[in-house]
Amino acid sequence: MTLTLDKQLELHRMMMLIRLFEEALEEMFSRGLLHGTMHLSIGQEASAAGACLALDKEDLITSTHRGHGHCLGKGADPFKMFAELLGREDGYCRGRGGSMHIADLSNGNLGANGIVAGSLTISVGAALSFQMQKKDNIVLCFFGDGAVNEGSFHEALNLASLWDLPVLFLCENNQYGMSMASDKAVAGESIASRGNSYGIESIQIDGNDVEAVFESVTSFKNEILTTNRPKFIEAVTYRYRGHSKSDRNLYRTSDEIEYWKEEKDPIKRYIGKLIESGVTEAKLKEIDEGVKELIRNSVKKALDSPMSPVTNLEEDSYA
Amino acid sequence: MTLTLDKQLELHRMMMLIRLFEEALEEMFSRGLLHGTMHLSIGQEASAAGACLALDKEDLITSTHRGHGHCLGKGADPFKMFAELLGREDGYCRGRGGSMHIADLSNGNLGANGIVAGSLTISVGAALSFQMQKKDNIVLCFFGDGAVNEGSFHEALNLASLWDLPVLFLCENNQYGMSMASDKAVAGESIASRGNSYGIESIQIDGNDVEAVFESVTSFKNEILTTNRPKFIEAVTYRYRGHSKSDRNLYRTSDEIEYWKEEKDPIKRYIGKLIESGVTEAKLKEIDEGVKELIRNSVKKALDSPMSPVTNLEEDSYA
Amino acid sequence: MPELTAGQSINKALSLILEKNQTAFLAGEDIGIYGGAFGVTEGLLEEFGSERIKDTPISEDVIAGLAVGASMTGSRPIVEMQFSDFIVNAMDPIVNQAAKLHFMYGGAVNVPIVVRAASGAGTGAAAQHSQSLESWFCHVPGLKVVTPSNAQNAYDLLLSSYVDTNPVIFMEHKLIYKVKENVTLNPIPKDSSYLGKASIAQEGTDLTVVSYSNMVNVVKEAVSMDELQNYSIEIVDLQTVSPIDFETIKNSLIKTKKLLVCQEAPSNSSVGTTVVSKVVESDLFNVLEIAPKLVSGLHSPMPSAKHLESTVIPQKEDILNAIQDML
Amino acid sequence: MPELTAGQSINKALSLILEKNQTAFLAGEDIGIYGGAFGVTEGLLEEFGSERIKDTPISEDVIAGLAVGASMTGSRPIVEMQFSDFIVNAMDPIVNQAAKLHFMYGGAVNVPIVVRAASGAGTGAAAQHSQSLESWFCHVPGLKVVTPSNAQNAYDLLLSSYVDTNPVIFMEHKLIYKVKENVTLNPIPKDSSYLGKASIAQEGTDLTVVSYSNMVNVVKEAVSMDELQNYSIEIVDLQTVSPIDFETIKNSLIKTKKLLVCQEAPSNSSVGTTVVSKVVESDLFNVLEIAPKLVSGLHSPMPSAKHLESTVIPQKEDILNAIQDML
Ligand SMILES: Cc1ncc(C[n+]2csc(CCOP(=O)(O)OP(=O)(O)O)c2C)c(N)n1
Ligand SMILES: Cc1ncc(C[n+]2csc(CCOP(=O)(O)OP(=O)(O)O)c2C)c(N)n1
Ligand SMILES: [Mg+2]
Ligand SMILES: [Mg+2]
Repeated sequence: MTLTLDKQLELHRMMMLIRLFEEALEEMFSRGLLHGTMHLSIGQEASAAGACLALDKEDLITSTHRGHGHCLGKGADPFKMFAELLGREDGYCRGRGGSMHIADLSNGNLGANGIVAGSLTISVGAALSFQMQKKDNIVLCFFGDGAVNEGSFHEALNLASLWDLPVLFLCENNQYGMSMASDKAVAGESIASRGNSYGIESIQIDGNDVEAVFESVTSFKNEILTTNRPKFIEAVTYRYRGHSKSDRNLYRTSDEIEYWKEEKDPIKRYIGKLIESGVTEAKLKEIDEGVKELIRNSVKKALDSPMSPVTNLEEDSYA
Repeated sequence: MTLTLDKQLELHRMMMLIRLFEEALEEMFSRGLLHGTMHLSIGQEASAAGACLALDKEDLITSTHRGHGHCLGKGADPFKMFAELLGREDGYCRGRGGSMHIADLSNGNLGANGIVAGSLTISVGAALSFQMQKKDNIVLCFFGDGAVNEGSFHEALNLASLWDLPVLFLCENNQYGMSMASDKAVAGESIASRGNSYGIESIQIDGNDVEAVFESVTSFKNEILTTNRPKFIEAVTYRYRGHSKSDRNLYRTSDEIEYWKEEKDPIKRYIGKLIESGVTEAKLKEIDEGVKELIRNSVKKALDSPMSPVTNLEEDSYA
Repeated sequence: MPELTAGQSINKALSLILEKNQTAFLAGEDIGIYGGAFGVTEGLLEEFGSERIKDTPISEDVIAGLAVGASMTGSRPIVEMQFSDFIVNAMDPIVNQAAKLHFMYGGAVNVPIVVRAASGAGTGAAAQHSQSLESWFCHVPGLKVVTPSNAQNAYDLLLSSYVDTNPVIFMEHKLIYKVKENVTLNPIPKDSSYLGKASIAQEGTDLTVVSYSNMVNVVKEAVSMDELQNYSIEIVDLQTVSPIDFETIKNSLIKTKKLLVCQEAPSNSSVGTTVVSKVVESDLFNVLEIAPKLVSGLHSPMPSAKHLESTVIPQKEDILNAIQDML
Repeated sequence: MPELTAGQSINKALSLILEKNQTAFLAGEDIGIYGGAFGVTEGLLEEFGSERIKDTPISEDVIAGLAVGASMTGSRPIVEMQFSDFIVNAMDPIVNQAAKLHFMYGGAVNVPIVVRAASGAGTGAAAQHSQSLESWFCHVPGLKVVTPSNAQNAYDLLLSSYVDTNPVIFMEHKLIYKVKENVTLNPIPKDSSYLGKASIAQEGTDLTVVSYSNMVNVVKEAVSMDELQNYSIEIVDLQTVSPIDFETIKNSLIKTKKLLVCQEAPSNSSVGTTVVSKVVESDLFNVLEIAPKLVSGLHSPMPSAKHLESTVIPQKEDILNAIQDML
């Protein structure tokens, strides 16, 4: 598969957007502007950007507690995301969801989820709708390596396979579920082999290679639609920050973190590749400046927007 | 492995005991003596008898809703079992448990369980006790093919493998979970391959060959104790009766049932083998008469025993 | 007007829904060829095919979870828990997902699912197959909880539950599967306003008995006993236990000034304590002439033996005694 | 007497239990090197090693289930649910197994397990990480449910929960992890008789406020507000919500004749309705001078934004208003 230059620049821009969005959040957090905690995906941008940009708007995703990247990848407006984290009326959930619970139905994002593996069974149900409606779309279900050990994972994969559902399971294996190294938590050969054991074709890829992610999602999507079988991708990646804001990082070495930052950073690697293939530094700079300005403006607009009014929350609990 | 004649006759006797025990239950049910439903294992006696007789008294089992055979195999007194089903004070649970909930701690039976896959995680916990207590014993966990699709199965096998627990998972694959054919319910290659996917050595055996069951449990028990790894056996078998008393058997053909009864019956086959190897019909008859008398006496004694008195059940709810 | 058990009337309601709504489907264990553990879905596989009547593996978590995902994307799932006791395996999709997503996503999604479950004791099925767990779901904001007591309201309440835009837990007591009555087969209603409305199962002026699910039938039996023939007792059948129709309870109590609540479930943290508590928190505290009473199941797991089981579940004699104490 | 938060006092209790009982062990997610999501198990891995402090995969069902099996075979597990919201994934082992096995097997087994869980709102963690689910477990016969309100009773109640021979759900409100106080480090008690006993957090004669968990602290703040300095208010801290100590409530109400109940959880089918209902079902109905009141969390999922979150949880001003209404 050869990507157009436009697509390549889009992939780069999206990774930059995710990174700068989260760096802006970190700064807001340190300034005491945010209530609660959050889970940053800094270092993991390639899987979100590569996977989401391989989908159509009508394809659906389900996401996780670490979902800012998925949300942006699927086309969310950073202003409305910042507004959500700040408890503003213009936020995606009107201040009711916060960092862990952003949904963006208009762009095909069924929502982030605070329950590990909570969205696995939901993705299966959404895929069932596509099947019943005879739509040519898939559901891409993001989850972490930690989710693989929940009973929900098992029941969801088993059913998706039995019922030939159009779902692409995408495990972002950042090698830790909180403090738990994934090889101490997942018995058997590998996460991808788990997928295979349900009769679901599964592959392991370099989740920090944005084009590899883009290409495997693209080709698996096609295969899902032609063969009517679910598929499984294990994308190996790494998170630089702590699990959440209270993490002291005792379960891994700083050498390990440094190694991933220096040698494997998805953005740095992709810039190298783009420049090698002839993209100018000026071009990239132009993109990056655009992203920076978007983030700056979005933060400002969000901070200026009105707090979510206190409505009758008991009434809001029912549709 | 060559079995002693004594052991062989014991295996035969145990299968007879299980069969006649359940046939007696059927009769009591049709006479309206039993409240509630029950799940009969007629046709599946080999896996219960073969597995339990391969264990020591100090080895533990966990059992299922279809647990009469496991219970007898592990040494339970049929009188106390009949008494339980009849709501008598002498019953194993003093009339509180009934058919689905007999435990017999003195013989190492941690109990039948009405929740499909409910005992999987319990068996893991019991195996953890053995590990912590450095005992040379194993936990044998019985479950059906239907249990394999519950989330609990997944979490239990994963943990048993990760923690090297002394548990032998024994799936009695009678090919249906109620009306659901197991190949429509279990995605992937086979049930045994599911076990393998957790890094647990797994085999499929003829669950109607009582010696095959006995031998694989014996050798897996040894391996568990020497290698400190859990093991998995899928024992293929068949149930002749409906799932429970309300089953109309619409999901399978009577030809299929007849085939198993005629060609694969574990007791019939074993009698053939014993006779071929020189055991006399008279010897077998003597054993069978002994079992019949035991059942007759047990039923009578149970029917004569006092109803469980109505105690303060709220107090009985707490230890 | 056909004579039907509640199992059969629910079957009719399901069939009507499936016929009128192509997006509706059923999923659950043994609901196809087996027709459901209690025969409720008998014949639906033949009528609607396996695309609409979906037999699942024994996997309660994904049964409820797929309903959530399907309902968010234009389908209208009605799923079955074979026994309500197994809903323990589906608590995440029901409680953390279905109940919360509408609110949590700021109103952006609806989760219109119906989770049917066979509930209650009286069949000798013992501790793990006899629970009445409706009270849990009443404690969870975002859910509605419906508890029919007979074939007619089972039919009507199921149609309304389907029409509702919220997740509904629909608890079918097993004993109502066994009683036949004449049922009017109403069309699917335009809205779900029937949910949240109690019905007066019997009018009276001396005492109000509030009950729901099969216990309404036990209350009726108690009230028709000879000992009570000189009294006029009002029976309120809640029908929906979340939300509870306090308006109807209030109107009844203004008349009778005496409150007895009867339920099969144990008392602590239950529908019954909610009714008593809400009543006495209100102006009705001064209207009540005597202390209200709650007759409920013992705080004990369900034993298997018949004579022990009936000790745990309130019997008509227990209700009679309670009423006599209060009159 | 060291100054400790409840997180630290629980840590001390765990350490004492592990030191004195070789059969005791801990299991849960990130309880080892991470020290628990809220730091409660910090240092225990170093002290007792990975045989006793067992980090698990993210698998709540087997965490609770292994506790059941281990407790039936001579071990004494104390397991952690990282947030009480995740207990939804462990309902079968807790509700259908742990709670029932002793009764169901006719007394043949005991299931002495402690399930610790970080509970409650106030940290901006939103709908799926902020629930107060204790009421569910109070509805389940066979379980005990313990809800400490401060570092001292968290310490003592945990030791008693460990000593108890029944399954205990131990709900630790996250906000009590943040407050330091002097704690007496008592030895492990001989029996668990401290469970089921309320404590009088403050004596008074004009009104009884019954509360539990962190809400006791909010009640204390409300009662110490200037507006109430001329009144004498009694605060009953339930400490254990199953079983509930009605003796202490009764003695208090005989004195004050007025009942206010305060809890963070929503009202329907809750501890609060149980307290109100049981009180008015008894002779106390005639003792109460005015209608009892229940101040509880809104019937709404927890929103993330701080100003919305504090609308859902009762604040000291809400309690003040309720008290003023009643005096
Ligand atoms: C059911 C459940 N259990 C536990 C948690 C607490 N928790 C949140 S994220 C997390 C780690 C998840 O690991 P992984 O799935 O690998 O995702 P990552 O954080 O690495 O992106 C844990 C334990 C939860 N949110 N839900
Ligand atoms: C959690 C749960 N779901 C459903 C059931 C109802 N049920 C009881 S046995 C059974 C079939 C079990 O099949 P399998 O495990 O193969 O055992 P078998 O009956 O064939 O021995 C079902 C669906 C249950 N008891 N528990
Ligand atoms: Mg991870
Ligand atoms: Mg089977």
